[in-house]
Amino acid sequence: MMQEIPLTHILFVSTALFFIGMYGLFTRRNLITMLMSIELMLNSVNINFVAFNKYLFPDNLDGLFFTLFIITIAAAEAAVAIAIIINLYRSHQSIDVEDATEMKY
Amino acid sequence: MSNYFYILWIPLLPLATFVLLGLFGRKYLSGISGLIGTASLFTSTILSFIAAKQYFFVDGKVNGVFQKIVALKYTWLEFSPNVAIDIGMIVDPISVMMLVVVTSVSLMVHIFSLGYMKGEERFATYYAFLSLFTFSMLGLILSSNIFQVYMFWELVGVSSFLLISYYFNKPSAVAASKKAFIVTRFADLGFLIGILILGYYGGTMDIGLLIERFTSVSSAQYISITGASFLGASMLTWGLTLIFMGGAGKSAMFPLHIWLPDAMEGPTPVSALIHAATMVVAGVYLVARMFPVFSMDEIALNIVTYVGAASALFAAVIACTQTDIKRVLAYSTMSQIGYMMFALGISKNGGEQGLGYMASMFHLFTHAFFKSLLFLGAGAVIHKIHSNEMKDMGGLRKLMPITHIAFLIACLAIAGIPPFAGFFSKEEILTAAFHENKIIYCIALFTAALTSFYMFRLYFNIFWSMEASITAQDHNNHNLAANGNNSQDNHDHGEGTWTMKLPLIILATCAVGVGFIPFSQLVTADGKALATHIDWVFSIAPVVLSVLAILLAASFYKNQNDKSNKVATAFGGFYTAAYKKFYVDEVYLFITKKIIFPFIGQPIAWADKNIVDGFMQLLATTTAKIASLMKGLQSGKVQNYALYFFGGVVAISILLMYIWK
Amino acid sequence: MNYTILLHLRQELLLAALIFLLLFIKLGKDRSNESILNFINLALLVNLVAGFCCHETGELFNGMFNTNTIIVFEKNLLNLAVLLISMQSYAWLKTNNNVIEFYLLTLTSLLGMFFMISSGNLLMFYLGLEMSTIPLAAAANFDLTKRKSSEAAMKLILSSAFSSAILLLGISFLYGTTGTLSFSIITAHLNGNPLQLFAFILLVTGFAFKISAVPFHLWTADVYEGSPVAVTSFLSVISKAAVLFTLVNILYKVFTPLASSWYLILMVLTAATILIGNLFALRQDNFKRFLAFSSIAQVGFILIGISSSSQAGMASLIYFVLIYIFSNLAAFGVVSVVSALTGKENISDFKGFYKTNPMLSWVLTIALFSLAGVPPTAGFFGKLFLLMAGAAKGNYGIIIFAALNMVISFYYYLSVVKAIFMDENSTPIEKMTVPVVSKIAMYICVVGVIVTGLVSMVYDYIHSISFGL
Amino acid sequence: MNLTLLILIPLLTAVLILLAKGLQQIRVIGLTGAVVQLGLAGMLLNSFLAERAAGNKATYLFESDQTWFKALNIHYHIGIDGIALSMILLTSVIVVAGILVSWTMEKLSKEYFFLLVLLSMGAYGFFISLDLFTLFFFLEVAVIPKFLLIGIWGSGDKTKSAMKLALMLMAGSALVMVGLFGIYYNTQSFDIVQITQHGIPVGVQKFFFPFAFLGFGVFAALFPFHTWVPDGHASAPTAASMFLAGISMKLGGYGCLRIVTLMPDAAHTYSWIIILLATIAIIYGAFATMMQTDLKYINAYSSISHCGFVILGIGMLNKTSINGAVIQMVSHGLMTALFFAAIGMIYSRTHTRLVAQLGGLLKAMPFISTVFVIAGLCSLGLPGFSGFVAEMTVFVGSWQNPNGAYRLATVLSGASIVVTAVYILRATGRAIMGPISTEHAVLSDATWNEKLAAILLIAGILIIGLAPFLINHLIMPSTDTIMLQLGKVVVGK
Repeated sequence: MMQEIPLTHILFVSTALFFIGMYGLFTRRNLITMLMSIELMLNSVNINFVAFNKYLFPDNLDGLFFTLFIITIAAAEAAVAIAIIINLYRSHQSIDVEDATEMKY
Repeated sequence: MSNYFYILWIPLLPLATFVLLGLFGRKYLSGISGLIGTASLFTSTILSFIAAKQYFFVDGKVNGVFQKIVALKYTWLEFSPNVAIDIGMIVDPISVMMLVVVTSVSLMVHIFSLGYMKGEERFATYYAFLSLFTFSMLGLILSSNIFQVYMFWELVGVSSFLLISYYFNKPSAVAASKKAFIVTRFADLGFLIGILILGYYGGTMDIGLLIERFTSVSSAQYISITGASFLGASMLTWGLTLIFMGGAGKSAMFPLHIWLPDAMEGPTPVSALIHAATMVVAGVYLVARMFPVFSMDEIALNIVTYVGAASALFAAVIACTQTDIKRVLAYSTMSQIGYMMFALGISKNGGEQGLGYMASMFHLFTHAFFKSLLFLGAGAVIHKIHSNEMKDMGGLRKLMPITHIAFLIACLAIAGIPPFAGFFSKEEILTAAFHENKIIYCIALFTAALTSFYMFRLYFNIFWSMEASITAQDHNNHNLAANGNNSQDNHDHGEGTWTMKLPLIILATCAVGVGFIPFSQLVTADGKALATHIDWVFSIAPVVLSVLAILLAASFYKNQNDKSNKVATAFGGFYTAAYKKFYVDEVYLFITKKIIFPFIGQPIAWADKNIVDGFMQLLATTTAKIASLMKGLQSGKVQNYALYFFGGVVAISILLMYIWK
Repeated sequence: MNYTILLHLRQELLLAALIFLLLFIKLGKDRSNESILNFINLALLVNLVAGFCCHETGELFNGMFNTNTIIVFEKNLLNLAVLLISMQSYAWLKTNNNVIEFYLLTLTSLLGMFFMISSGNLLMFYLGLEMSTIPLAAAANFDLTKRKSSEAAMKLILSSAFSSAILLLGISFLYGTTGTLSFSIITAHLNGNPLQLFAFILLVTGFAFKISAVPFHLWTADVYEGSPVAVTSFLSVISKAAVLFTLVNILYKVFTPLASSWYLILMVLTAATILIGNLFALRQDNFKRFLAFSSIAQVGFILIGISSSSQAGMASLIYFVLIYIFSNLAAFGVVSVVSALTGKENISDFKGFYKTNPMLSWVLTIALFSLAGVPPTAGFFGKLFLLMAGAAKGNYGIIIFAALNMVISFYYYLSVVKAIFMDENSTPIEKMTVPVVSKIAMYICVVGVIVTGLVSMVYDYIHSISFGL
Repeated sequence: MNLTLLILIPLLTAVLILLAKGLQQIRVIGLTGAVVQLGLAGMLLNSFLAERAAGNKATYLFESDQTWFKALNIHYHIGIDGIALSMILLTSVIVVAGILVSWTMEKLSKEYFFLLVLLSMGAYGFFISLDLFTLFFFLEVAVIPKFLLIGIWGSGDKTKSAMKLALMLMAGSALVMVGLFGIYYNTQSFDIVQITQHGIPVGVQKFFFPFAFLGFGVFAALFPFHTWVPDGHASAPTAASMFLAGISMKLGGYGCLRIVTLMPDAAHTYSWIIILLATIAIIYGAFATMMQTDLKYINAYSSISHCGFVILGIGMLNKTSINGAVIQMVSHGLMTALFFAAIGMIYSRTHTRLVAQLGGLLKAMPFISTVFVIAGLCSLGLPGFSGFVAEMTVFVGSWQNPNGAYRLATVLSGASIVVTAVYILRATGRAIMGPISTEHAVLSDATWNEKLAAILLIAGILIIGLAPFLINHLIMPSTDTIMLQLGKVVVGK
C-alpha cells in the first residue's frame, strides 16, 4: 500500500507545466505551436482543479466539472484559432507569427 | 455769503463748445466754428470778470479776511465713506484771480487764432481743442478736491498733447507732443502717489479739510503723518515733495523741463495760451493751493525754493544762447516760473513773511499778460516770415509797427523796467527774497539781468539788426522754402488781419496797466490785506542792472556786428554747453533709448517669448517626445504583448504583496 | 413547473431565438441583403423594447444565474448598442454576402455577455466570458481577404486565449483556497492570504485584459485597426461595457473583503492606463487606432469611478458607459460610413471634411467633444461624475493627475476637429450619400449625446438602481 | 424677472441662425437677438435698482433654485448681485458691438454667428450661476467656441494659437474642477449661498484655494499663465478678439472674486502671492507691450497688464480695491473691445497691423482714428473715461493697505501707467499721426455698422468715466457683503 502523493507535488507539476506552456508561447514562432503551448497552460489549470477537488474538497465535484468545461472550451477555441490561422496562411503565405506584424506603434 | 453758483457756467461754456465742435465741427460748422468758440469764451470771460468784481469788491471779504467759498460740491466717486472724489468749485482769491487770467488770455488767443489759423483744414478741431483746454484749465482752477485737481491736471495734459500734435503729419510735432505728455505723465505719477499719501493720512481728499487737518499741529492726522516716516523723511515731506514733483512736471521745473522747448512745435497761439500763460503755471497754482500745508514742512519748502531758483537761472542762461525765437521765449517762461516757485518757497503762511506768496501770485498774474503778448507777437512775426530762426529776421520794425511796439512793451515789462507790470511783481519777489534768503536774492538779481539781456537780444534781432530791404528779399527766399504750416495763405499781407492786431493791442495795454492793481490788498496767503510799498531805493539795483543788460544787448545786436560771436567764443565750452541746453535731453535719451528699452523692455519681451511661453511649448514638445519614445511598446509582435501582459501580472503582484506587508 | 424561469431569462431567450431564426433564414432560400438587414434591425429593436418590459430580482440554477433591475438595465444598454451598430454598419453589410454570419457571431457573443453579467458563479462567468470572446475573434477576421483583418483576428484569439489561461489559473487557485465557485459563498471564505490575493490579481488581470487596461491593452490597437469597423465598434463599446459591468458587480458584491487591495490595483491601473492611452493616442493617424487608444484612456477614467466603491461610483460608471455608447458609436458611425464608401480610415484623410460633408462633420465633432468631455455634451457630465465619485475617496493626487491628462486628451481630440474644420486639403473626401438607416442611427447618437447629460433624470434613475460597497 | 431668459434668448437666437438662409437673414437674426439681450439687460438693471430702492437687502436678487442632479445635490441655482449684473451689462453691450463689426462676415457666416451667440450664452450663464457646478459648466461652454472661432476664421498662425488657447484654458478649468471637488466634498454642496453661510474648514481652504484661484487666474491672464492671451487675441477675428478680451477674460476675474469670497481664510493667507503675481503681470505686461510692433499684440499684452489690476484689486482684499477690480473688469472689457474693433477696422482696410507700415491714418479715416485714440486714452487712464475711474479706485484701495510691501506693489503698478502712456502714444504717433502713405490715403472711413458699434462702446466707456457713481452704487452693496465674508476671518484671527 504505497502512501499517496502530496498535493504540493501535483501543484508543482501543474505550475511547471503552466510555465513551460508560457515559455513556449513566448518563444515559438509557429502559430500552431503557440496554440499548443496555450493548451498546455490550460491543461495545467485542469490539473490544479482536479487536484484541489480530490485533495481538499472531495465532497462535491465543482472542480471536475470546471475541468470538463475548460476542455470543451479549449477545443472550441482551438477550432476558431486554427480556422483563423488557416486564413492567415492564405493571406500571408506563412504561419510564422513574426510575419504578421504589419500593425504596430 | 452770496451765491456763486453761476461760476459753474464759466467752465461749462467751453465744454459745451468742445462737444459741439468736436461732434459737428468738421462737417457742418467748419466756417463759423472760430466765431462760436470765441463767442462762448467771451461770455465766460465776462462772467469771470463779474465774479472777480463780486468777490473782491462786494462780498468776498468778511471782516477784513477773504473767505474760501465752496460754491458747489458733489460726490462724484466714493472710494470709502470719507475718502471720495468730489466735483466742487472753490472760490477764493487765487482761484478768482486765475479765472480772470485764464479766460482773458484764452479769449485773446481765440481772437488771434481767427486770423492766424485761417484756412487751416482742421480749423474746427483746433477750436474744439482750445475749448477743451480752457474747460480743463478752469476746472483745475476751481477744484475743491485734490483728486479733482489731478483729474483736470490730466485733462490739461492731454489737451496740450492734442494741440502740440495739431500738425499731426509733422513727425517733429508728434514727437514733441509725445515727449510733453510722457514727461508730465511721469511727474504726475509722483503727484498721484503724493495724493494717495495725503489722502490716506488725512482721511479725506477735500483740500479744505486737508489744510485744516494738517495745519493744526494737535490734530490726529498731523501727528500720524509726521509720525510715519520713510527713508528718514516724514510722510508729510514725502507727500508734499511728490505733489511738488507733479507741479514741477507741469511747470517745466528743472530737471523735468525738457518737454517745454519742444512743445513749441504747436501752433504759436497755443504756445501763448498753454505753454506761457496758463497751463505751465498750474504747478505754481498747485503749490499755492496747498500752500498752508507746504508751510508746515520746512524741507518741502526748501526743495520748492531751490528747484525754483535753479530753474530760473538755468533757463535764463540757456535762453541767452538759443536762436529759435520761440525756444528763447520758452526758456524765459521756465525762468519766470522759477521765480514764482522760489517766491513761494521762501514765503511763510501769512503775515509780513507772507510777502513771497503774494509776490508769486502777482508775478503769475502779470507774467500771464506780457508773456502771452510776447508769444502772440512772435506768432505775428512767424506768420510773416515763416521761420522761427533769428537769422532770418531783422529790421521788421518798419514792416510791422504795431507788433513792434507791443513786443517792445512786453520786453520792457519782463525786464522789470518801471512802470511796466513786470517791474512791480518782480520787485515784490526780490524784496521777499532779500528778507528771507540772501543767496536766492543774488540768484534772482543775476537772473533778472540775464532776462533783460536775452529778451532784448531777441527784440533787436527781430526788429533791428539788418535793414528792412535785406529782410524783405531775404524773406522772399524763405517764401520759396516756406514750411507747410499754413501753405495757402497769401504772402503780401502786412501784419495780418485786425483779429491778430487787436489782441496785441489789448495785451499791450494790460502789460502796462496791470502792475498798478493793488494786488497785496487782494491776493495773500491768509486772505488778510498786506501792506506793501515799493521801496524805490531798494529797486535801484535791479533796474540799473536791467538797463545795463539792455544796453549790452543793444550794443551786440542793434546792428550787425560780431561782438556777440567774440563773447560766445570767449565763453567757449560753457557757451556750447548752454547752446546744447546742458545736454539734459541727451541724458534722458540715453536713459530711455540706451537703458530702459534694451535692458528692461527687450529682455522682458524676449523672456515672454522664450522662457514663459517657451516653458509651455516645452511641456508640449516633451510630451510628444515621450510619446514617440514609448512607441516601441506597441511592437506589433503578439508574443511581446503576452510578455508585457505577464510582466504586468508580476509587477502588480509584487507591488501588492509588498504593500500588503 | 413555474414560468419565472422564462421571465428571468427572457432577454437571453429572445436573443437565442433570434439567433436560431437567423440560422434558419440562412438555411432557407437567400433573400436580398436589404430585406434581411431591415428585418434584423427590426428584430433587434423589438428585442430592445422587450428588454424594458418588466424587471424583477431573482436567481436561477441555485444561484448560478441571477438577475435584478440593474442587470436588466445593463443588458438593455448592450441591446441598444448592438442595435445602433447594426444600423450604422448598414452601408457596409449591404454589399457583404455573409450578412447573417456576422449577426450570428455578434449576437452569440452578446448572449455570452448576458450570461457573464448575470453570472453568480465562477464557472458561469468563465463560460460567458469565453462565449463572448471566441465569436468576436472570428468576427474580427470578417474581411476574409484583408491581410490586416486576419492578423488582427490572430492577435485577438491568441492573446485572449493566453489571458483566459491566466484567468483560469487564478480561478483554480481561488477554488483551491475557498473550495467553492459560487460568488455568494466565496465572499465568506476570503481571508486575504497571499495565495488568495495572487489568485485575485490573476482574476483581475483577466478583466483588465478585456477592458484593455494598461499594461494588458496591447492587443487593442492592432485588433481595432485590423478588424472591420462594425466589429471594432462592437469590441470597443459592447464587450468593454459588458466586462465593466461584470467587474463592478464582482468587485462590489464578491470581493468586498479585499476592497483595500483592489483599490490599490485600480489606482495603479488607472494611472498607467490614462497616461499610456493618452500618450499613444497623441501620435495616431489611423482613425480606428486613434479611437482605440482614446478609449483606453477613457477606461482609465472609468476605473477612477469604480475605485470609489460607492453607489455614486457605480452609477457614474453605468452613466458614463451609456454616454460612451452614444458618443463613441457616433464617431464610429461616421468612420464606418466613410470607410465603407471611400475606404479611407486615416485622420489626415478627414482634412477639409467639413467643406464636403458638413452633416457628418458635425456628428463627428459633437462625438469627439463628448469623448473629450466638453459641455454641453453628455461626456462632460459623465467624466465629471466619474471624477467626482473618485474624489470622494479623498485621493486627490489621482484626480489632479487625471485632470491634467484630460488636457492632453483635449489636444488630440481637438486636433481631429482641427483637421476637419481648419486644415486645407486639395482632395477632400467627396460628398457622400449616407444610407437612411445609418443617418437615423447617427441622429439617435447625437440626440443621446446632447440629452443624456442635460436631462438629469437619466442619471438620477441610474443612481437610484445602482448600489455601492 | 426671470434670469433664465438670459440663457434662453441666445439659445433661441442660435437655433434660428441655424435655420436661417443667407448672410442677410443670419446677421439680422443675430443682431436682433443681441439687441433683445441688451434690452433685457437694461430691464434687469432697471428692476434690480427698483428692488434695491424698495429696500430689498438680499445679497442676490431674482434668485431661483431648481434641483438639477438630485442624487449629487447639484442645483440649477441662479441669481445676481450688483457685480454679476454689471458683468451681464458689459457682456450684452459687447455682444451687440461684436455682431455689428462682423456684419460682413462672408466665410461660413452661419457657423460664425452661431458660435458667437453660443459664446455669449456661456458668459451669461456663468455670470448668473450661484451653483458652482453650473458655473463650471458655463465656464467650459464658453471655451470651445473660442477654439473654433480662432481656428477657422482667424489670421496668422491661427490653428496653433487656437490650440494653445484651448489647451491652456482647459488646463485652467481642470484646476478649477479640482478646487470645486475639494469644496464639494467638504461642504456636501455646490451652492455658493449655502457654502458662504456654513463656511469651509480652514485647512481645506488652504489646500484647495490655489487650485481654484489659479484655475480662474489662467482665464484672467494671471502671470505666468498669460501666454495664451497674445497669440489668441492676435489670431482671432475681430469680434472674437472682442469677446475674448472683453468677456471671457472677465470670467476669470469674476471667478477669482467668487473664490476669494468663498475661501476668505485662504485668501488672507495667500494674498501676498496674488499681489506679487498681479504686480509682476502689470509691470511685465506693460514693458512687454512697449516692445510689440503689431497693433493686436500691443493690445493683447496691454490686456495682460490691465487685467493685472483686476487681480491686484482682488488680492488687496479691501472694499475699495475690490470695487476697483470690478470697475476695472467692466472698463477693460469695453475699452479693449473698442480697441480691437478699431484695430479690426484698420486691418480690414490696410491689410496690415504692423505699426511700422501704418501712418497718418487720421487723414484718410478720421472716425476710425478718433476711435483708436479714444481707446488709447481710455487705456492710459485719462479722466473722463472709465479707465481712470477703475485704476484710481484700485490704487486708492490698495494704498489703504498699510503693509509696506503692498505699498511698494501699489507704487510699482502705478508706475505702469507711465509705461502705458509710452506704448499707447508710440502706437498712436506712428499709426494714426505722422505722414500717410499714398496707398493708404485713398482708403474709406468707417461704415454705419462699424460706427454704431464704436459709438455703443464709447458710450459705455463715457458713462462709467463721467458718472462713476452710477456703477459704484450698483456694486457697493455687493462688495459690502464680500467684505462681510472676508471680515469674518479677521475677527476670527
